[in-house]
Amino acid sequence: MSEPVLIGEGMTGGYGTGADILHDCTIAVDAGEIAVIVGPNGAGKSTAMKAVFGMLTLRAGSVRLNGQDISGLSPQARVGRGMGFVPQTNNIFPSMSVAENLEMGAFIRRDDIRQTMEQIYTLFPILRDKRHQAAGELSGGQRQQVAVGRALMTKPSVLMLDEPTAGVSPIVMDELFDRIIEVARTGIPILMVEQNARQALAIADKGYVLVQGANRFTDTGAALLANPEVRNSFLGG
Amino acid sequence: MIRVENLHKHFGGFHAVDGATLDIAPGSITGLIGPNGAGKTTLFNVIAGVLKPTSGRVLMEGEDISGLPPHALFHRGLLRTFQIAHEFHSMTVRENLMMVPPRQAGEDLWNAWFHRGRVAEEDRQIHARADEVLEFLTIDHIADEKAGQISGGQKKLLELGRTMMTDARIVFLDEVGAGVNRTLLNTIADAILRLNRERGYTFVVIEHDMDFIGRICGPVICMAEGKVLAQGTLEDIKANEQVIEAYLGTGLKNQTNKEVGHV
Amino acid sequence: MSVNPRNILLFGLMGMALLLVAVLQSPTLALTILNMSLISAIMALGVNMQWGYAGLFNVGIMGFTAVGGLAVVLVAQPPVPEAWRAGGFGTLFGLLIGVGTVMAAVALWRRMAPGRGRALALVAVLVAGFALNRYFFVPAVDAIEAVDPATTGYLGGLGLPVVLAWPVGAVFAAAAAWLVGKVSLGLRSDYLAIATLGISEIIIAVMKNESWLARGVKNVSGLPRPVPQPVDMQAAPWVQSLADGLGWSLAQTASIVVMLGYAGLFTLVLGGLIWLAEKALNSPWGRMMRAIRDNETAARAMGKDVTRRHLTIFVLGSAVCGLGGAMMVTLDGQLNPGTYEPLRFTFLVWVMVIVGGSGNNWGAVLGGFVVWFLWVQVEPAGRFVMELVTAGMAEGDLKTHLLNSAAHMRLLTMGVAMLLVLRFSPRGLIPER
Amino acid sequence: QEVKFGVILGFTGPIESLTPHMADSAELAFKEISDSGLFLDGQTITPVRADSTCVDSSAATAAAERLITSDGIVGIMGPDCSGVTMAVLQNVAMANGVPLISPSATSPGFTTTESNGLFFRTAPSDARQGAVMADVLMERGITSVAVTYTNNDYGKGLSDAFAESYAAAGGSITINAPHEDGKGDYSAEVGALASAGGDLLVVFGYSDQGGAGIMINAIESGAFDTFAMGDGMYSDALLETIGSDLNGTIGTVPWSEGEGTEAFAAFATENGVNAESSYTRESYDAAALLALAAQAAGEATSAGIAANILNVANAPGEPIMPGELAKGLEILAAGGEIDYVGATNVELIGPGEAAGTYREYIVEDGAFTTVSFR
Amino acid sequence: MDILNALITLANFVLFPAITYGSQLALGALGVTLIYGILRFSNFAHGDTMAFGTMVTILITWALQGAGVSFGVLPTALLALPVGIAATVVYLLVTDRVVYRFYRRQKVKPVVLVMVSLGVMFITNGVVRLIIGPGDQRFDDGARFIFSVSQFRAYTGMEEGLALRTTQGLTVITALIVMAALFWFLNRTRTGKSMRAYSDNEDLALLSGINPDRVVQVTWILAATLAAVAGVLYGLDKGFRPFTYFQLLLPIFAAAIVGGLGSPMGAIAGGYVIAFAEMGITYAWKRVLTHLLPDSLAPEGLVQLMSVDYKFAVSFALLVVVLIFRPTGLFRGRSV
Ligand SMILES: Nc1ncnc2c1ncn2[C@@H]1O[C@H](COP(=O)(O)OP(=O)(O)OP(=O)(O)O)[C@@H](O)[C@H]1O
Ligand SMILES: Nc1ncnc2c1ncn2[C@@H]1O[C@H](COP(=O)(O)OP(=O)(O)OP(=O)(O)O)[C@@H](O)[C@H]1O
Ligand SMILES: [Mg+2]
Ligand SMILES: [Mg+2]
Repeated sequence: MSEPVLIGEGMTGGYGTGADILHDCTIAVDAGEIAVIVGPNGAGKSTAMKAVFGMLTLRAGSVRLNGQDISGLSPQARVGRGMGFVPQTNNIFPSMSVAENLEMGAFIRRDDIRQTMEQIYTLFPILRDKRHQAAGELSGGQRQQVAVGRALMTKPSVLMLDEPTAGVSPIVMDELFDRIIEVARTGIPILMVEQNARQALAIADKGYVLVQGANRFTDTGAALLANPEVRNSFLGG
Repeated sequence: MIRVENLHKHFGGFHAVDGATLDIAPGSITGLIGPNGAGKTTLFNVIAGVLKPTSGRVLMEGEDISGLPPHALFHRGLLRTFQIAHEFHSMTVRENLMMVPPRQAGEDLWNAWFHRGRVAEEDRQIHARADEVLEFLTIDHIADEKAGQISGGQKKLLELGRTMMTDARIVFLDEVGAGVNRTLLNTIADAILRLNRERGYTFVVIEHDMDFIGRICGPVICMAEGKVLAQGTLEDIKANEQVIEAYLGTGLKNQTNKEVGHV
Repeated sequence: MSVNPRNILLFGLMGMALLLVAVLQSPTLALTILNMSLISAIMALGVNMQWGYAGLFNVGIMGFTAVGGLAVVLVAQPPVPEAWRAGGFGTLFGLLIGVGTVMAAVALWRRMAPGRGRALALVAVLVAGFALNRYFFVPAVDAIEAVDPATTGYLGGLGLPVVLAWPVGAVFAAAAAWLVGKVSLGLRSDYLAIATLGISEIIIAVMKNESWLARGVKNVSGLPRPVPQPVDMQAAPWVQSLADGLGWSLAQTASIVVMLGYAGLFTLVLGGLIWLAEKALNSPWGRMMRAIRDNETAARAMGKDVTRRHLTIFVLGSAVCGLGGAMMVTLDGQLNPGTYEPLRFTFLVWVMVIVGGSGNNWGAVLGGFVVWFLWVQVEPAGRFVMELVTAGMAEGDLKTHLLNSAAHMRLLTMGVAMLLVLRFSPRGLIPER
Repeated sequence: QEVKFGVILGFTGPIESLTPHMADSAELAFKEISDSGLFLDGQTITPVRADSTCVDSSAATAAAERLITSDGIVGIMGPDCSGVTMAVLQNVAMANGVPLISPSATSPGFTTTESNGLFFRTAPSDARQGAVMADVLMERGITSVAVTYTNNDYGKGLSDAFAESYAAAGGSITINAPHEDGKGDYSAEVGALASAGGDLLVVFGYSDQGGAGIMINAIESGAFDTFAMGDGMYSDALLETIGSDLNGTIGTVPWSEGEGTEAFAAFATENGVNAESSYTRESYDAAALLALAAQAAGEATSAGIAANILNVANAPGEPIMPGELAKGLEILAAGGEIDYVGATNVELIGPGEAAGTYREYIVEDGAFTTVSFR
Repeated sequence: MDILNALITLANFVLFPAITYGSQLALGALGVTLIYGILRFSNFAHGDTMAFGTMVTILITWALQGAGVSFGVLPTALLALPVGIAATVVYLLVTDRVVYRFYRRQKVKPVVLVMVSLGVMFITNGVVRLIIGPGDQRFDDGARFIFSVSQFRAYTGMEEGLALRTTQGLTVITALIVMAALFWFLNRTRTGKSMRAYSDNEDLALLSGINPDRVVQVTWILAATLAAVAGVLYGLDKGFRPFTYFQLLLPIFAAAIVGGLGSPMGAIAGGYVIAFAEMGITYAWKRVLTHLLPDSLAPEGLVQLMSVDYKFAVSFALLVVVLIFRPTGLFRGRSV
């Protein structure tokens, strides 16, 4: 089997000089695939995402993109390689306007961004109304939309989302998932952490259950959904 | 319990809350739903005294409480959590909880200096209570971590934990569920129900997870564009065309809900 | 302080440094440094209360120390009866009118409905009050200042024991802080900073220019002392026999005895303050203050009256600074408004707090010692460095120029020392837990 | 063998631009004495500098303590600013019995300060200069002036003294406004002064501090074109910066009728020391006095120096000019008497007070021209 | 009644000086506000940075003058300015590399950076004095006046005079150009926007592909340019002495804060507010009123709101009042 497009393999590490949070954790996603990470709070899901994005130093393991080892690259170099990331918290530029937030998403792009911007506005109509407002003044769910919009603006070749649907209303969540499926269809690998796990696993090609920094279950989304143990312990029944 | 009368809150020219009128019955668990930007959090902020209303008033048990500062409302038993977690980042998780109980003798300098026995005794009790709460929320293992360094979901739990440290009368929960593991959320739902039943807390809950709303809420209020759009039981609301159009949609979420069903 | 080997080591090292000064330079120098270090530690403690506990960015320390110093003159100097006769009544009356006007204005502002009427009434009250005040105040002040301007020209003090001035200094500073706090505590971070800085400049401007109060820029010197002067000590038989016994010179013995006297007094005060501060910080009160510092909005929502607590801690911290200011003026034996400069009295104290470790009382104390030690000892150190640098150079203009500029090595060395300390412990020498 | 003297001046801080020249002048005197080989049977003098900071009494105290108890100096030339001078005197010098001669503490307050005979100064008290300036103005028929003074004890004391004498003589002061040194912008002060008006502007400040700033600004904005200046303003640098606009300016400066000052200027220039900066003359004299007093005592001890300062400074005896210190040493060694005249016509009235004559000058063709001595 | 003379008096003693001084403060405050806005700390070394830039410019000016180069009616220092700017840029970049970067990586609290900048201030302080000494340096040459009081009087035949110094004119013009350029840069260019993004959320900027090192560099370069320009203009106008530059820090900060920290617009407004407050509130209106009122009503006293003793006190009091009504400054600055 050929190697997945993006893989964080055997990742072990923690914040600064603190204790290890990830223990030999492996996460991978292939072209056109949606991979969803679920798990209890504090399991290390966000940490795993950050590790893949180079925001903490690994004590063991490696991250590879298209077969190339990128473990040593800085986050912005990874952005340069086409990786896009929406962090869980602090994911907007609060004092810049919504439009500027989106522009910043397209910072590394040199082509015309207006069309992408239009697409974002169509996806999240509320953002069009608010485009001149400072993002810090938005409601929780609106901020989340800005955050996802910013990442989409990059036109990434790999998209990583940390709880993109936290706090967004059901209708927007549906749209968002639809859009994510659409993006994945174009061949882009998508790695996503979700607590709205049942909905997320329903669209996932691959699911990871992370517990205490280690892989507990790995399977297709549907299989995990069907697994009663997973459902009871991690998906709320 | 709480009555909101024709409340307006404007930011510049924007009407975030635009003439909302609603009643929260004592002893109820009321769900507050509505699209992003409907004005739910703003409404909470006005009720909790963080923002001053542009016009209109808020009554608590018949008394006008509009414009009272947050700490005064707290002492009347009105508690709230924040949608974007507001932890005390340089304090440990346990300390985050221990600072909550009101009128601690040790918060008076005089006592801290000259009645240390009494203060220590009281602090022991608060410590024990904090540990109970932590255990309940399944975060007792991080009790001594700095709150700034815990995971996003853990912060939300801490946010909820604070309301459990004191005897509240009415608690406003702003999306406690967002980012919280669903299994744990069920436990939280049980806790809310228990607090409601055993201690008579009134709850107002903002949430986008319909399972959660369905599980605990009696009356549900749906806001949109700063106004109350619909009101009733969850079933009524779910059937409301306007609500479906503005908020629920007909997509994946509702399908999976049906597929998976209630537990 | 958690009795932590590292902290004990740090204090031990500091003690060693002072001991080295005593051996290599002179014991009296070591004691001079020690005494000012004790006072610096007190000031740092005061600032630490405001910043470390509550996150209040007070950059008006200078003003509060100066007010504390003013108390020494007003309490301990003998009164000047001629001046009182010349204009004592007019001055007091004028001041009363001033206070009355402000109170009337505030009351008016509160009572009347907003609108043009209120504004007009306010202006009228202020203008009338100002005119009345000038009418009584100016001639009285002129009369006072005319009384032997070279040596007095002011009202003098109450002639009470000087140690009494310390608590009074604290009270003065507390009163000033209360006013300042009422006005400016609504401001955040650097805005509060510049407001306090501005107010402290105003305080200094008043002290410089109102010479009826404490002679203004003409300074008051020869203030009473809590401990006899070394010169007088030299006459005491027991000091003489002590000197004989130790084999030291009489002057040195007397100086050391006197300095130890000050050191004792200061240590007593500092010890008491630390005890209070430690007990406060490690109590639920301290926890509440830290919560307020971390997140005001959440603290409010958790029922804490942030405004009131801020005011309390601001007043307390400033009072401690005022106490330190009064002690310093006592040690100097003079009040000299011209010396109050932000760099020395505000920023240096801040450096002490940050280098020591904000939020930690022992850190602030250690910071006071370390930074004051540096402040005094960088001068010879700077010269030494410069001599070292130029040692290998050929005689010439450059060498002379450098040697002549050696004085400027003082601040340079200070900067380097500060950066080094912060480099190795960015959170301070004894960080908050 | 070497004898150490302290040179404590504010090398950093508000008057840091004056102090290097002052220190140079003092060290010039020390060097002159050392080089003569006549000092106490061939002993040499090592000056030790320390920073008074001008404003930080505690730092100055520590510095003086260090010089006295660690470096072992026997006398201090300095400090400069009155506040630190008082602190050093009362907290360190008196405790150790070390005499100090300040070149620049001109506050009248020092006249009456109890110092156990340890405090001297070579700059006369401001009280007298104020009276002299009032006379000069009245004699020229100038009856209405605006006054600005540097806001410290020197400026305030001088302007108080001047105001008193001037009013007594029938003159009127339109405005008496302080200015702060060390700032760059004096437009506000000049605006107020200009508005108040007056026949001329009296400036009691420092020639390379606010005083100069005020004058330049006043000239350029046309607020005033004639000035009267106190001693702090006398300097060639001012002539150079302001140029011909300074013509017609009158002023007073402590000066001896005789060649003392010129002698110093020549001697200093020859040795590469700036003689024209404020208080350089006083500094030279202070240093010379310390050394001469040691010579007179026959030993380099603090007590000996303190006891002999008045002796060498005042008549009777052979007058000693700048550059003639060797001669003074010789006479003293031989048991003779000297009357040190120095650069400023030194005449000490007692501890704490200097007399001295003032020179009234007027600026003509870009040079200070003597009018009379008072 | 003589409105024209009254106006000219006012212009000569209040308006012209205040506008000049205000421009100088504004340039200084822009540097402070920029560093605050983007690197998020109050840089106490800014005054001494200005001194550094000016010092280099002066040294070059002297060299040019020595070589007989001049710039006609304009001061030679303008020719030397680019070198001064370059040297300041290098100095700040080196400081950043050696000092600030470490603390930035450690993510220390802003107040620690403030203290670090105090350390840098001490060092710069020493370096400048070691090189050029603490004394006064005047380095303006060329024509001193665009028109002087006597020229003005001769030309207009008015009683009151008005002077406009070359340096005043230069200051205002340069300040305008620099401000416009800065605005264009920050609001219109990609780099400018990325700087604002970085200041808003450093981590996220990283995730958007913004190179933080570059942002920091550009910030220091801008700050250095502003500092050198402000310092040289101030020095040309009022003479250079290291200590006065250090003292300038206070009004510069006051300006930046009154305007609202982090807001360039605010820094400019703040500069003028502080300057006009210092000039205006202690101004004695006697002379102006004498022109305006009939002789019988001519004022006896000085008609002064406050005596000049309280010049600084007054401007600070004004500052406090402004902050009470607008807690984050006139232009809604930010706060860390
Ligand atoms: N400080 C502010 N300034 C301007 N507009 C604001 C401000 N705060 C909120 N708003 C606007 O008010 C509206 C209501 O916001 P609010 O936070 O109350 O929404 P919400 O119902 O809680 O939404 P969500 O479900 O996304 O949390 C939003 O459109 C938001 O943009
Ligand atoms: N900045 C940090 N510094 C130190 N420890 C951290 C930091 N952030 C998180 N942690 C710790 O790492 C562990 C894993 O955190 P992480 O954020 O990866 O959890 P998560 O799985 O994303 O949880 P959630 O669903 O609640 O977001 C937690 O126990 C937390 O305490
Ligand atoms: Mg997470
Ligand atoms: Mg909300």
